[in-house]
Amino acid sequence: MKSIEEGDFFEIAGRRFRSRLLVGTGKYKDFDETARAIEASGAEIVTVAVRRVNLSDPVQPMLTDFVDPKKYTYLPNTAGCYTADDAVRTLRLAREAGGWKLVKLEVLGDQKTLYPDVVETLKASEALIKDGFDVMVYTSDDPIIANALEEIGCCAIMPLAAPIGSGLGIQNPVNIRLIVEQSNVPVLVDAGVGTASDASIAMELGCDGVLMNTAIAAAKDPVAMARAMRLAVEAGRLAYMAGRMPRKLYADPSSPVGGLI
Amino acid sequence: MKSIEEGDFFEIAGRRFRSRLLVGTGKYKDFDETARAIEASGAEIVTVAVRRVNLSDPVQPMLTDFVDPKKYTYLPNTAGCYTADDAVRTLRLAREAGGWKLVKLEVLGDQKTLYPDVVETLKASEALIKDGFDVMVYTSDDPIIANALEEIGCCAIMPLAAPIGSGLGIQNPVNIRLIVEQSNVPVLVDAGVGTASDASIAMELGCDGVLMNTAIAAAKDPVAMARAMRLAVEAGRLAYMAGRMPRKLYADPSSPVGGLI
Amino acid sequence: MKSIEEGDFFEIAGRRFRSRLLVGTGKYKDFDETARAIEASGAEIVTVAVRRVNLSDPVQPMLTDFVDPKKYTYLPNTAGCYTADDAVRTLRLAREAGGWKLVKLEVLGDQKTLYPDVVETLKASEALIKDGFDVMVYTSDDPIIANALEEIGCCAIMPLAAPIGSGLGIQNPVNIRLIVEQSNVPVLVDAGVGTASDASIAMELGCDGVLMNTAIAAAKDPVAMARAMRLAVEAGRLAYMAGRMPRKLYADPSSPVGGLI
Amino acid sequence: MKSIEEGDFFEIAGRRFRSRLLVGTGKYKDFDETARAIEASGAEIVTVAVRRVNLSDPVQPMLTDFVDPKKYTYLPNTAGCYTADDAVRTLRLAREAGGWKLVKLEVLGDQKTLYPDVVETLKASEALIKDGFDVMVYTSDDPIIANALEEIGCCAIMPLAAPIGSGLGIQNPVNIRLIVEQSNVPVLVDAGVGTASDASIAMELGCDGVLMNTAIAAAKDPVAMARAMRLAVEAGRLAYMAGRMPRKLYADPSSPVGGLI
Amino acid sequence: MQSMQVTVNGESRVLTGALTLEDLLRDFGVDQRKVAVERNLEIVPKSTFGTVMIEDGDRLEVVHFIGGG
Amino acid sequence: MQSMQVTVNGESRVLTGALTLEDLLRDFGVDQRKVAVERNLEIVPKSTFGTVMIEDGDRLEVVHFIGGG
Amino acid sequence: MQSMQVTVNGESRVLTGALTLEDLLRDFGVDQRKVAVERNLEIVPKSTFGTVMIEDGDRLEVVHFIGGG
Amino acid sequence: MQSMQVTVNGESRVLTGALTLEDLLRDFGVDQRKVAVERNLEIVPKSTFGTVMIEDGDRLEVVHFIGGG
Repeated sequence: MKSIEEGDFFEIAGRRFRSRLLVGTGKYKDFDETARAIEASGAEIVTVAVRRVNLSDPVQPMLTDFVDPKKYTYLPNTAGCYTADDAVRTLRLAREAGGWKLVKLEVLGDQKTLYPDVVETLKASEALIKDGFDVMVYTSDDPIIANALEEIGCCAIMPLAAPIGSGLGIQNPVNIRLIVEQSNVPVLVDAGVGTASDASIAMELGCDGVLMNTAIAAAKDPVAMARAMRLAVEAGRLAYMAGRMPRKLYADPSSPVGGLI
Repeated sequence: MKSIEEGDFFEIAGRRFRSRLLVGTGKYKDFDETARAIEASGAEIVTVAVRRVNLSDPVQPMLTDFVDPKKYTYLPNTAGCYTADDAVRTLRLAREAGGWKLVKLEVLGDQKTLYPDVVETLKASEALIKDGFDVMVYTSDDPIIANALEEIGCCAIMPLAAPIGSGLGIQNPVNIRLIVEQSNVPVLVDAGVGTASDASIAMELGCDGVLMNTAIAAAKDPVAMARAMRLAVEAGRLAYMAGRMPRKLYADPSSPVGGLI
Repeated sequence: MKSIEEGDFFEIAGRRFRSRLLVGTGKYKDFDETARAIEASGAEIVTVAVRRVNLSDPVQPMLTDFVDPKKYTYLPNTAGCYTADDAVRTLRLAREAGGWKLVKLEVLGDQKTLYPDVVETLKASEALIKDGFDVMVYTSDDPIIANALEEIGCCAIMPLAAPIGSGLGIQNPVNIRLIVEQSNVPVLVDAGVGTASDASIAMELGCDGVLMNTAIAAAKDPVAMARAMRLAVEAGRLAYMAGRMPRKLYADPSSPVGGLI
Repeated sequence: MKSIEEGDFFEIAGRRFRSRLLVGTGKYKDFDETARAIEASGAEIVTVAVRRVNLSDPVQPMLTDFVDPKKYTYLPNTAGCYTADDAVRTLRLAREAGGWKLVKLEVLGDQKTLYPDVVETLKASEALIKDGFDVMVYTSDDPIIANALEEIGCCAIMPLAAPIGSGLGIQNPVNIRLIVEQSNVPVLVDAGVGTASDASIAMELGCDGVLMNTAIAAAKDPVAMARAMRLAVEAGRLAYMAGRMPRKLYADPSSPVGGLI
Repeated sequence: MQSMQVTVNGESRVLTGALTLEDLLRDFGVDQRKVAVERNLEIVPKSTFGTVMIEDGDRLEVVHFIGGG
Repeated sequence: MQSMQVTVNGESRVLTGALTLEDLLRDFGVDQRKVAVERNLEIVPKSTFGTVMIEDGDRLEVVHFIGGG
Repeated sequence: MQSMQVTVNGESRVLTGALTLEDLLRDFGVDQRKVAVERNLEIVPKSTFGTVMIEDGDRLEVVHFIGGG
Repeated sequence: MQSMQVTVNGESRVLTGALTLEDLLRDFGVDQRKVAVERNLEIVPKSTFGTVMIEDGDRLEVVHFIGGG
């Protein structure tokens, strides 16, 4: 079985990636902490938001000065967009600014839950894919919607574990497994992971990767948590590939019974 | 915060160990697989059983030929002992055979559950400690018993996550946390871990380490699972030291709301 | 606080119901068992399917001979419909056959998961409500979709606990609570309840009722399970209204400490 | 299958009881609320504490004036006792005061967890049984200890669900089921139940009954919660006797597929 | 007397002579109070069972309630 | 009439004159049917309340049932 | 020299003289390599920053990447 | 030369002639460095393998380490 060293990678829209941990660049104390945490996470793909330049202070330090787009694959997101149109506009700007077409689509339903609006998400996916984007789509853990998004042409399905920034971990392992089993494109759990074991559980369910932001940024020591998450994703992947032991209701001795004095 | 590289270690009976994963040497297909899995696990301490030499075939290959006692700290166990006396006899033999006094005491209550008999365990602990042993004691997740074992002088408390060989993971996180909080000696979860995330959860509860055998040996690919467990224990430890984010019932946006087009 | 005896009821489309347990009439051994189980459940609303009459044997016993539509409110469902059009056709026939306009809409996505197709469900809801139906809609536990269905005019939102016939109980309590908190129409958990405690948990989350079929029909003794479910729904409702005690990490003595000898 | 009406009872020390809910009489606002809650719970057995009479105000209202010992079986407990001797002294006084020999033995280990001290509990059980008491023993969820207590002659084994007053519900269903399967005397979950579904879960695991105090007394409306618990215990018992449906990973349609238009 | 070819519940049948939907149902032994009928994708109100004439090529669905989740 | 020094429920008290346990309880206004008494770590059977004489230095515990978990 | 009234990032501004988008960005001190511009809901290709003339009433959005989840 | 009857690892064996524990182990082909021996419930220090004489009726346990959880 190929392991990380021997090139266990996964492919999104024709591009190969070694790290199955994707990290957001929001919520950090400052850009310096952002850079150190991203570095420690071993992530190759980082999500970024698209926002207006602050014209009154245009030369304030910028994310790109700390997290080099040549070293990391920037994955522009549509956080804050509540309609398909907003999402498409935002990503077109992002494509022009960054020059890439691999994007993260997230069209949210409401402020309190930040739950995806799957109807608008379907619409936006269609529009973006027609417009040549490679769409990694943030969605609910609804297997029917996940399937529809794949059929529209999304290059990765990213069901939530729990609401964004809630840190509650995977609430519905049954649905995540259904989505993994039915999908022919990478499935990444995005949003709701709170600690290392949550990330491992996602990988043990067969996910191809995990995307997170708050769990690292909001830890007391983000850099340490970034390293923890890196190891956790690799651990979960390896455990999944290794094929875990069966669960048994009763015990099973680990030492031979024979030969006792 | 010190991390693995910078020497995050833990101490048992005055000896320092870097790896917080302790692995059993039972249930593998053969000695070769045992050696490769132990090697991949990064474990420094391995548990071994004490059994009669097979006199009809005394020169059959032996564990020590594959898992070098000079490289790994052998931790003789008392698996298969159901009384304090048996346990003490066995460990005296082990001490004579191996020359060390660091041992794993496990006095079991019955065949089906392999649950520890805490009364006999208390008795055996007392006898062994009087006899100069450093006792790492396998026990239930009863915080009163755990405390009593510590007061008797055990050098490490090893509550079970779930029955030996059940692979059910930590059944009672509340009790494990109570034991961790009250103990001044290392606390290691022993028995019942089934996959990587179980190991991380144990470390995220504040345990100093995890001891397992079946989860690695009974995986379809034990060597890969051994590496998964190595990473999982480190990931859980780091996540614990990093201080996880708070759990929230509602969402919390990871991208700034301001500056939206 | 009003309790069952003092008339704790809930309202669907202007009609009051005392029992918060709604039961399906499928999967029973025979019509006799169906009748006895429904009777034991105390349900006032029963779901029924709409199927072609078997013309080669038109006078075989019929559900209506055993479960009297005058005693129970028949709630025709659209089980087996995979598009909005099929659902609307089926319910128009049902309305003509039964003369009522209170219906259960379920438009499924696929055979394996029987997960609702929320897009088709939204479409069908709109068409049915325009056509004067009172729509109790089976949906996923997506709070955005649940909200959209309420805004379209559905008279009750019925999120699934877990896939139909899986008996896995509520997989995502977080989402069920979000839906309960945001809804101004009754919220009933439908599908996936497996045993009494599952039903109580649904009510303890604030649901107005529970709809189930397999959990009763597939029990070894359906009539006993029907009575268990009746009690469980009432128990959960009462516990919810009573306001449960706070969860505490440490203990709190139930007997006064003072006055000890 | 016999149900409550047709005489489903359980036997403790030769005496038959219909209600499987046993309730504590501590923590209520006042005696009046205690009486109403006990009455609503349908309990036949109530636990009481043994304390010094307040000689400066000997005629203050007494529990017995509100909860009539002729109507309810008083079960004196040894709450607050930390040694076997204290427990025996207390229960001898109780026997003299009440004239009964059915008692609840609880010997606690420490203030913070109120976890039972199983070693002292074993000792006290032996002494009490020799002295003619019928001992219902509060213990941990350790199946070996539970078995030992049964062999000593305890007439009922009462493992905790979670720490007293924590309201956390059953933390270790695996162990509770092991204890139920091995025991030939009634097994009652005692301590840690927080809401109705917790009580049902205990009964669904095969327990003969549930003993609680805080979950009722600390609810916002104790009388309503008492009724909820009564129904929940009956519901759980019935569900257990009815034989729940099997859990399935995938869906299983509740309506026949055939005969679709 | 011409014969008519109709489809009832997915099965094609040959009918002879003019007959109302009510006649058809009676011939099939179906209790018209407990069924609903769709004729060429149109619901046939129960009140008109006696007046609606079956025509060649009609596609009829005769349904009733059965047990369902 | 000598006075006696006894401890009742942990509090030391001075009593005068010979009195039975029953007298003592009555003086305290305690309903003897609802209590149990331990005297110098020995249970005093209710039937003997009337005959047991309080002696100097006695350690008495007078208990009853109160609400408990 | 007429003055123009445009909206840039939601704020209305008065500009004087003819200027290209490149001039405007330079005036604002913005590094044009790190931004993208939308003019009246149309994306302005970076290659044309130097040739696109700002016109009265233009609605401009000048965006860049910041940290986000 | 008298013969001795001993039990080794639970099996009774007949041995002839005087022999030390070291001899016995060598006869069995056992590598004495990797084993521990208990004689009549007493641990035999490795250093004394060469001097301890096997006696009639001895109960010997010869153990070593094997894989275990």
